[in-house]
Amino acid sequence: MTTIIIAVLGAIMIAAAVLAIVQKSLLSAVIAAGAISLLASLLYIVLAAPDVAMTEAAIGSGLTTIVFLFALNKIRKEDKHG
Amino acid sequence: MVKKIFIVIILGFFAVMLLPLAKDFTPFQELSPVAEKYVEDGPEELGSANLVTSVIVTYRGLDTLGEVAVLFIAAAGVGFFLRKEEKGDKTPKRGSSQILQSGTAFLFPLILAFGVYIFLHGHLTPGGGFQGGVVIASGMVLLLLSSASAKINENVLHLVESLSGASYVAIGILGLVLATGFLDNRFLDLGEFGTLLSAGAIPLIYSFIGLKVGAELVGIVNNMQKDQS
Amino acid sequence: MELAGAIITLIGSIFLFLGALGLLRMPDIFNRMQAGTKATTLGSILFLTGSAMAHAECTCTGKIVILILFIIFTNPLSSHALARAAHFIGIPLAKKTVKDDLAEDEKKEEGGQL
Amino acid sequence: MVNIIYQIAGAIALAAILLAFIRMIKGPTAADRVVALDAMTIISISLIIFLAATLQRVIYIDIALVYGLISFVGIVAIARYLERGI
Repeated sequence: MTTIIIAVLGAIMIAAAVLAIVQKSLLSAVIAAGAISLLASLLYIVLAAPDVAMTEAAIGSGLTTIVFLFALNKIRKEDKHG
Repeated sequence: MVKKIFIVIILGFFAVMLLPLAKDFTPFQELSPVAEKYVEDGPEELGSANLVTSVIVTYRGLDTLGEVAVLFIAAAGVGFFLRKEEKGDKTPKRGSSQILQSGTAFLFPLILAFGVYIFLHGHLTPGGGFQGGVVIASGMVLLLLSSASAKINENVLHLVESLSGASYVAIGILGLVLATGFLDNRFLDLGEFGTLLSAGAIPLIYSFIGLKVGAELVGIVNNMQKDQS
Repeated sequence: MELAGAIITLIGSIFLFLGALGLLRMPDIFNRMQAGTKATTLGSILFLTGSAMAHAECTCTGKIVILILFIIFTNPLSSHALARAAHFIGIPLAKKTVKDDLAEDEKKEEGGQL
Repeated sequence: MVNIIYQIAGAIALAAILLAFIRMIKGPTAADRVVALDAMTIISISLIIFLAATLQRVIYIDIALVYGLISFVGIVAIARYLERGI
């Protein structure tokens, strides 16, 4: 059972990482990075590392996304001003 | 096209190189001597139900102090480089909806209380000071998102950060004086194993770590938000 | 009791699966949002309730109740914010759509102000 | 009997994550991808509880609590970015 879960989650993680690289839109890449962190947290639970999983859950779900978004917002504004 | 073929060749080269490593991998079946000592003596020596916590806070407490210092330097760097001269040409932002504002007013205290729960129960659950601080910072981020005019009092932030950092070091020195070493948690009563008021000074140390990490992360996010003209 | 809990868990997981399937099959973003948030909310609530019933020996019922309350509080907020953003950036509706009340209301309001 | 039904439920939830991820790959706009991420988060909360019950560790529920309370902050942030609010 755990082997199947690890295989499925790992495959989805690799696919999400490829998606984050291939995407033209930067926002989509940020979203794919969020998905990677979500799946990594699940994988840490399966591998019996709850402390690491909790850290990944707390940081990956909120803070990294918003830091990326602040940077993207700044780029967008400077593009518009020329 | 040539570039892509080149990339595929390099990737294949890496795969061939790393394949023996994956094939010959055998997981460790027994613990190293240091880990064995921690596992055998840790619970009764320090009274913490979560062994990882006792390693992070006490046995390797000095490393944690260093990590918190690194985070402090990162926050200071963000504050230094994003220090903003007023430009004045603010682009108008779309206000948030009434539903989001009411929901934030309801959820914000809940998130703060949950963060406090996480770092107070660091010796019983997988949580700890760092996770609790991040949860508190997420609550503050929600506050900043819900209303554009929300201001965070930076003086309070700096006060909390400095006081908790100083208290953390002071507790470490207290352990040096009253018990056997720096950041030793046994100068307080160890209490009953597995309850909230146990494991000596570990809940106290984790509270200060949580407050310090939370204040630093809120400071980083606040600086970045002020930078969005 | 345990069998009932397992069956409720199974029903919840089927709701989760149908929600994900709706997310995949629906024609435009608002329909997808409706499948991807409503069905999965109900599914996860059923899943958690069933888990608490099937494993009555563990002392986790209180935490699971709190978790269900958290899901009920936070999930509508996120989907509301998403739907509002999708409306404002002007993602087109599916071709089969027959009525857009919000757009009509906004038009009426502008007419009233003028 | 109970265990078999429970494991089938977990397998179906895992398949649901896979389906939601396919929408994330396909999704024509970024908003579609955020909806898929939201659904994946909710499904993964259920999966964490499933793992906690299967591996018999009560403390794993705390991680699900963190996801239940914090995950929507990221979604709200992306939504506010899309509508030019931050």
